[in-house]
Amino acid sequence: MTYFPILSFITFLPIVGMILILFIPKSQAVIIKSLTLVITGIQVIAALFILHYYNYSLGGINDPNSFQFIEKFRWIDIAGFSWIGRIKIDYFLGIDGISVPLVLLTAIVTFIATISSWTINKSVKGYFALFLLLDTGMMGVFVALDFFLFYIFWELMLLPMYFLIGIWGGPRREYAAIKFFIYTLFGSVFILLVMIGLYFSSTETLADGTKIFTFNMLAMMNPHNFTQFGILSPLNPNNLRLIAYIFLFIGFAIKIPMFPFHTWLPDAHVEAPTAISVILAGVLLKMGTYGILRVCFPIFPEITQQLVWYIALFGMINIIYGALCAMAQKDFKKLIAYSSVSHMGFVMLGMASLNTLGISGAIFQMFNHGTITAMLFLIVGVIYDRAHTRDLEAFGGLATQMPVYTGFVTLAFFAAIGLPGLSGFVSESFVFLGAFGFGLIRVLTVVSTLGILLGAGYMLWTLQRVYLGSLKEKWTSLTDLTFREYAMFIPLSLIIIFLGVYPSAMLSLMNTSVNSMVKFMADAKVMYSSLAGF
Amino acid sequence: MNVYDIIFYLFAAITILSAFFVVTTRNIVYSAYYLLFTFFGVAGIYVLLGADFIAMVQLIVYVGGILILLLFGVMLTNRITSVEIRSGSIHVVPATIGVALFAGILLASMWNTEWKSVDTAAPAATTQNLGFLLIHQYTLVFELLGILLLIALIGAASMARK
Amino acid sequence: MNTISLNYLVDSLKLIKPEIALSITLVLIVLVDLIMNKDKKFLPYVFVAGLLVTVYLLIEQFSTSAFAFTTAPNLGMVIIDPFGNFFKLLIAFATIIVIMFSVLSNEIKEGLDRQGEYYALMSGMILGMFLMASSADLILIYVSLELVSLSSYVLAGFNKNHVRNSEASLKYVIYGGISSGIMLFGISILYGLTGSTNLYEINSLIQASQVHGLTFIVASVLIFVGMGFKISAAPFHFWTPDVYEGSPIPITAYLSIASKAAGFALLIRFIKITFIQSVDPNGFWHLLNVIDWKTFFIIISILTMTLGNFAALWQNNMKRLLAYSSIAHAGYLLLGLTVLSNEGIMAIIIYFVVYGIMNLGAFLVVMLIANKLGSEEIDDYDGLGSKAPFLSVSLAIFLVSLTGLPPTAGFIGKLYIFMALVDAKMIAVAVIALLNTVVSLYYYIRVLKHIFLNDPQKETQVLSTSVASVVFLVVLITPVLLFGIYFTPLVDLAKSSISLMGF
Amino acid sequence: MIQVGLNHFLVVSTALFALGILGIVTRKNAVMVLMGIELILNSANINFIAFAKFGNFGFQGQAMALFVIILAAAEAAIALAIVLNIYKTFSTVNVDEIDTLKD
Amino acid sequence: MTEPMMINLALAILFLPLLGFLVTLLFGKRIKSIYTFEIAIIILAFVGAVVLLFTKLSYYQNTDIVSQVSWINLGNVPLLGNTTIDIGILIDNISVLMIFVVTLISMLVHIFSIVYMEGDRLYNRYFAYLGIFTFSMTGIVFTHNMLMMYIFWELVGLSSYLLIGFWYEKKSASDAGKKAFIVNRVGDLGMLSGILLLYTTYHTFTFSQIFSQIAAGHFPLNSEFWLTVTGILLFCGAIGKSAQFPLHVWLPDAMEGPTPVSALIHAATMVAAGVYLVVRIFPLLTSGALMFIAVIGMLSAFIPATIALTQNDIKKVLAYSTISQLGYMVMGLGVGAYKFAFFHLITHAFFKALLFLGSGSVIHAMHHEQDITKMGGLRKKMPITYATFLIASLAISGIPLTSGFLSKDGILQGSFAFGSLTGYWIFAFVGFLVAMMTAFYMFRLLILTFHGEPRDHHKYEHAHESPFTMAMPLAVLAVLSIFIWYTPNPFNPEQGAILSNWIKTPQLVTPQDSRFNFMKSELPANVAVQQVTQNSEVMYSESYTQALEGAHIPSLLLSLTLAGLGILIAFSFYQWKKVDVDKLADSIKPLYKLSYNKWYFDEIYGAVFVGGTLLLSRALAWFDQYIVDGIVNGAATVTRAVSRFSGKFDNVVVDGMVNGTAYVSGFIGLIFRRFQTGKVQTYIVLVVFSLVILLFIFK
Repeated sequence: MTYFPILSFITFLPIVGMILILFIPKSQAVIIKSLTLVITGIQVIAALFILHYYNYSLGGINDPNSFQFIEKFRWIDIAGFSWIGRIKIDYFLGIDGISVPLVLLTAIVTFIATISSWTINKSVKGYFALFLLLDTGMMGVFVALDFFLFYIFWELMLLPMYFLIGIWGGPRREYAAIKFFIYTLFGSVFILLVMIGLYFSSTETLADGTKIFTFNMLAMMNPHNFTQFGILSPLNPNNLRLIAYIFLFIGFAIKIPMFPFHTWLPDAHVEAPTAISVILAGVLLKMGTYGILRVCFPIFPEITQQLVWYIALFGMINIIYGALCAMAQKDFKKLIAYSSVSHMGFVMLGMASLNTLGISGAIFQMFNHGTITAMLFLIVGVIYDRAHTRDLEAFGGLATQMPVYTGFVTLAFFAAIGLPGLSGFVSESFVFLGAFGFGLIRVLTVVSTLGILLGAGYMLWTLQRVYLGSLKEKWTSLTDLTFREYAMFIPLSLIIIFLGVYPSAMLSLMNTSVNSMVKFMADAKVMYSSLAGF
Repeated sequence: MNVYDIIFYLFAAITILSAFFVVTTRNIVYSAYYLLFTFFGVAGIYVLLGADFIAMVQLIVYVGGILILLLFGVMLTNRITSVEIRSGSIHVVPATIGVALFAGILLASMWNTEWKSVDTAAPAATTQNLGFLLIHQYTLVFELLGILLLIALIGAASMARK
Repeated sequence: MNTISLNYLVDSLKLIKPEIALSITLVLIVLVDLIMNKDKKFLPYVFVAGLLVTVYLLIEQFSTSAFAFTTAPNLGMVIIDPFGNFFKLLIAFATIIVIMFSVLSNEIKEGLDRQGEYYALMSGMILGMFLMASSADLILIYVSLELVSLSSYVLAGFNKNHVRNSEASLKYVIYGGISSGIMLFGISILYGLTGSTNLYEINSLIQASQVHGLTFIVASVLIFVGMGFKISAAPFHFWTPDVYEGSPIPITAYLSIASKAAGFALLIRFIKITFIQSVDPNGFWHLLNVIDWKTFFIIISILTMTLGNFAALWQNNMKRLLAYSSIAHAGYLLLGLTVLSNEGIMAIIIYFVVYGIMNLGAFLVVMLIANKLGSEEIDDYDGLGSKAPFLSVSLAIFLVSLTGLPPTAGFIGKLYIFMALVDAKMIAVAVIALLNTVVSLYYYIRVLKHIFLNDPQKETQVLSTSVASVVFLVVLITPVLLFGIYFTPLVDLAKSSISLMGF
Repeated sequence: MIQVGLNHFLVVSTALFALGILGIVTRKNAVMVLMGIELILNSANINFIAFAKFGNFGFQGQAMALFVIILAAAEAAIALAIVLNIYKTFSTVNVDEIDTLKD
Repeated sequence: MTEPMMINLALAILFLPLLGFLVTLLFGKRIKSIYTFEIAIIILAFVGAVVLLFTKLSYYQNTDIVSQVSWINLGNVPLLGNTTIDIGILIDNISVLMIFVVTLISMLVHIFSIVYMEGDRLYNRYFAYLGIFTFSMTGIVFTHNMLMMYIFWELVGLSSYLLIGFWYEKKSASDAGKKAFIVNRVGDLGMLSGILLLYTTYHTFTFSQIFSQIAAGHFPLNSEFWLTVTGILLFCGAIGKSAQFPLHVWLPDAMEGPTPVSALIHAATMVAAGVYLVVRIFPLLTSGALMFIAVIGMLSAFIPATIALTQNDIKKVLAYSTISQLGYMVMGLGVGAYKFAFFHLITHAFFKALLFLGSGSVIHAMHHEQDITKMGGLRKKMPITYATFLIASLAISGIPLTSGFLSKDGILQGSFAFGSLTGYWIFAFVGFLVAMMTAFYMFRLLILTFHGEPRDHHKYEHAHESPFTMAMPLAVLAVLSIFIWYTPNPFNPEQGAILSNWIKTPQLVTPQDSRFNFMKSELPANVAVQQVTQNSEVMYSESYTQALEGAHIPSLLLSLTLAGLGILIAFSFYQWKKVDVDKLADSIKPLYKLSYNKWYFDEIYGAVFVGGTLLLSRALAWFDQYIVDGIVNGAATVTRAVSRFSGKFDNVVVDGMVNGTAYVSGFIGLIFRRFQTGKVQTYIVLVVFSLVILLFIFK
């Protein structure tokens, strides 16, 4: 089957853009910005193409044949004598129902963030070059099916992010940037270790029947592909799968960010420029949960089942803890940052349920959180651009001065607290329905529902402090939204409303995959317990 | 206790005692002279071990070359006008402890080792045999030493010249 | 009475053509220096030409495996094998690059009248390194080590009027003198135990008879001191920061790569040939049960990398920082040896190529910056990102590669090391090493922070970069990025280089 | 007293070795530090020759000693040149005072 | 009219207000008179509702019309097979009656607001909000499943938030909006948990499917206990929305909203949603759940009634009275008087809306004066308002010939019967007590406002009768508060079609042994299952029917007496001034203060829940900033101690090294640095020592 390699296109297009930008003279800021906008715009179109040609009936997960838009060829192929040094790495891209929403999300959020970046005036060239590099890294993570490739993309986005926060950020940007960098690197070295361990434990059968070690994630999901004595092989009675799982999980959890690894997030968010906060919250955090879904769950199904309670527990802690912390914040952006912690807790809770509703809810929540939080950060950005402060206490009554803006704010806030008719509601409900359906974590789920109460608490309180009440004298000069800001808010609002009313549009994308995943996890229980008898 | 033994102890005593003074004497010139005795003692030991050629080389190179070099070093780096050319010591306590421990381990291990010991008379033609080794088995080393000396020459000249 | 066979010499000389070429180069340099009294700018090109010939000869005999200067079947002073040839090639290339460095360096230009000595010493040093990489006899090992050391003592203090240059060379010579003395003492004990100085012979002797444990261990450890000094492995690393900081930058770069490479080649050869019992089909070595080398190297390597990384956190001088970083990298490299397998050797070789390129690159940028700024202090790098964007970005790439982040070659180097470790099931060691990587990120990124994130303290003026240095940098950056995403040639090279003579 | 044998020579060499290290470590004057290095080299030479003699290993040991002596000369030359240079730049040869390069 | 047509009509009624909302909101800025569109829409919706009501009750009296569509398709779910989440609408007698009430009052409020809100800056926005409210409320009414119920439940919460906080510049208004939303969410949490229990058990949200599965003996977590819990949890939603004790605190505050809004949502419709929810889930309520509901209803009837006795704000009095009346309804449901409770819902909607609109009229006339102690004598100035207000007051007091008498008496009768059957007389007792209090405070309000002499002459002078658009709704509602619409016999509601034919107690689906004795079905279980979906009359057991009939006369007499007594006392206190009220208040000061300060609920909640949460959140934020970050960052305190020894450390800390591993790393690095003295001989000592150590390790 030959067709246009759309996944490579969508992934590497930004790199092409980056190279082009490097050749544009520094002074041509507008050209650089427009070029970035065009590139990200094409990405959105490409994502819509993917959506259009996506076959809803194919499941993916562990079945290579039901992935779509597959691009696979040998990337690194080093023959060895004996087995030493033999290494085969595939350039293996493909998407299923779990990645499609995130590809879409990445394209959209990046596009919006580009519009938001229009205000950047300092080293424009560097900013947009790094921005596009970041884009490639994020997109790559969601389409890579080879662990090695996945890891490369995973790490690829660290450095641009560091600079984007560190150079274009707020007053304490250096601290925030390095904190982000060190935390995430700390997480990713564990991922690297487990990746290597898995490589030496799993094999792939070549066309000629020989078995070789593999980085292919799909091959790792089949327990029959494991070697007899690999340290991470379930066949090996002394395997280290539990420890590896925890390592891997921590690696991903730092990105989510999961309590107690979340402390980088408020700093990074607060210091990052608006567009980067949008990307951080909108896409980057999803990489953690995506990683857990794509890697931890199907490769270690039996461990997942053992640890599901803890995952849910941490999900619950995230929800409650994040919400309570958000409530105490005086900095608008920090509040939103903590609300992200809380919302990502829902994703974890949903994943832990291991049933269709929960996992669909989790993925859907990933998408929704991406759009909603992007919007929230843009909202903070708008106010910060005008007032140059984010102190919640400093404002009041902006609704009078900026009615349209306040309208969008209200929409975003209510979406964030899960109001029906807006997308957040469906995903949160699904998470609860799914998690509650799993007896083991039922109590945790009930406690987690407190999160929606607290969420309403801090969001409405913020709404009141900033937008309602009487207008303060010094803010009478603030102006309402500009055309550019409309261009950011309207698409996001439409998505939020559309998915709230017609969630099937997104849910049907992932249904088949989620169901195969649930089925796979359930079957794996039997399969792995039979393996233990080896 | 035969003559051989007595001579050994004599040379050993000269070597070690003078080496001890080299290390401990405060006056630098004195310690250079004690070094002379050490080299001399070592040469004696070489002779006792049947290495007459090496003993000669020791005397010529060490005493005639290196020691003079060192003395020049002492002279050039100190104001000759000052009568007392003294140099202090540092780290005496930790160094002594460390070195003692180290030497203790060395001695203990060496003492307890069953060395290959074959009692044979020293062959007469040491020089010829050495010469053969130098141009046969050790040709490369020999040549290399030539290059090394050249490098040392260049290096020393480069360093020392104005 | 033995008879001298001329064939013995002729056969041997055929095998050491690269070394001969080097010796001729040395002589040529001295001659050219003498003849061209005034204009000495040809000297480096003479040297490079000689090196190119050497490289050609090396490539020609790359896959040859043979003994030279044999006295008995399967014994020999010098071994020509792909492993040694690889390191020689690496050293030769590093030398060529360092010569280019020297041409660009302000520090070296200062001592213009002593250029001849500079290159002569360098060629002596490279000859010593070549022999270090290929000798199988303790005598030759010692002599070649001394050859390298003596040249490098002088080179470290090349700008003799600079306080820190001369201090560096004094420290180096004292430290080096005692290290080689200790090593020599160890060699003498080993000689006493076995009656031979040839590694192969020693190996067969140990295999044949029981050798006394403790003395043997003492001898091995004492010998290791000399090698540990060369590769700056803790706790024999103390000279490294001081000497690296004090020396002219090209020499620092040279010491950190070529000298270290030679040291590693020697160490690996020494360990493998002397102590090997057998190699199993999976490439794991079964060493003679004399000393627990595995534990020994684990301790040394973890100590080395931890110390290097943690001490580097505090450095404000770029050269010193890179010195500590090179200590840390020695630790990573030693990890490959702890595995005691062919795979580990392969990892070391891969790492060395990568490390060589990125470290040279980093030093080159530091040097170019020092040429312009006259400073190596990290604080003076503030705002360099806008003043000298190309240099800054280049340095960023090299430092990221040194950290080991994909998609740079540094990642591939680390990947192979960790793969070797995981394959040998040394997970705990791997974890420690990985955590070390995280620590290392901090100080590398701190440099980038100063360059890009801090605003310049002084007024901004754009620093120009000469075309030569740009070309040169591009030459170094290209493999760093290329090997990061396509490392097949790298691994192929390493694979063809892991075979040591005899095993 | 027992018959003088290999061990006696080894004791001498070890003592010399230890004293050499002691000298290197404790003496302030750089020239004296060099003297310590020479002591170490001498001790190793005694070992070589003694082992060769008692183990009947042939002349390798002596050849080794010969090389070492030559090396010692070269090393001493270079080291002294460096010391002289130090004296020029620092006006002192006390090793413990030469510590501008440090953390 | 065919069934599909009715469904379409229902959909039209549902979505028209949404259209109105969108159009009014989006064009509100541009087109000044866009509000007329919204009004037209609501009139259209009302007409539709009338048609629907008429059709349903005339032609499909015993048929439920259901239409559903799959909203979300979950695909082939493992273990469950193809799964969909359905939403749909259900048209039965209850819903059409309810929709009639909702659209009617909504329409009247729209009309009333035209003048009342005139001149407001956000005039159009106000009508838009009314539109979204009507939409949400209609959704609740029409839903045939729990999910949609929850969705519209929350949307109602949103619209009430928007409407209460409509004058958002006023801090008290936006506070009240926030409070309403959050307090409602507390109840919703319980409801959500109940829904979770239901869905995980039955994998459907649809009422009828849930009921039939329960009837088939399938319970949440396989236990009847959890069925009870489910019922109580779902009821929690009603506690919030219907402002039942202990979540009633938001409703009085919600009076910050414009008065017509209070009439619409805080009297007639939204707060009734809670009762409507209980009506919908009534079949699955076990005796335990019913008992719980009855107790909550009783408390909610009693406590606010006591508070209403002393309030001076005209709207606050009405607010507390609303809670109290809703408590009646809930209690009625709890004691099994299903029909009467729903009936009271309808009648109360009319007269309470009337009261609010009347008070709005008064407030409008008095230039936004709400304190009744400053009014008086308005009877003459505002005759229409007075007359309608009087009718409503009589209705709420349960005086014969009014609708309130019919429905309230029914509830009292039901609780009386309940008492006689189960021995729990407390409900009946409180019911009667509250009836008296109601009469008292309503007439206190009426007298202080309309009778006597004006207390604020300035305002009085300017007072005037309201224009037609305000008076008309009052009149319409007043007319609807007369008995005649409901029953021909002013003393027996059951003779009217509404109770005898339209509202029918549904068949319970709970297992026999978890019902009150009198509710136990005398039909075989399998028959009961079949009857679940049919709209046939079920009257529990024979004994209940008898008890109810027996209770009719006593409760009627008692309630009449008590109501009359209440009115009498009110007149003697305030009209005739026979008793010095202030003195009386003084003599029972603690009680008076308790009542006047609303039993201190706000203060207690403020201190315990709001304060507690804020305290916890601040503590956690502190914890997060200092402890969690601190732990991960390494021992910060250790570092600070170290920094004293090394001045440089501080520099580096300032330099941005306040970082994770860096603390500990830096410390280790510091130790390592100690060795690097720059003195070569020191290095060699160290080498010697390390050699010794190495040799010791490997010997």
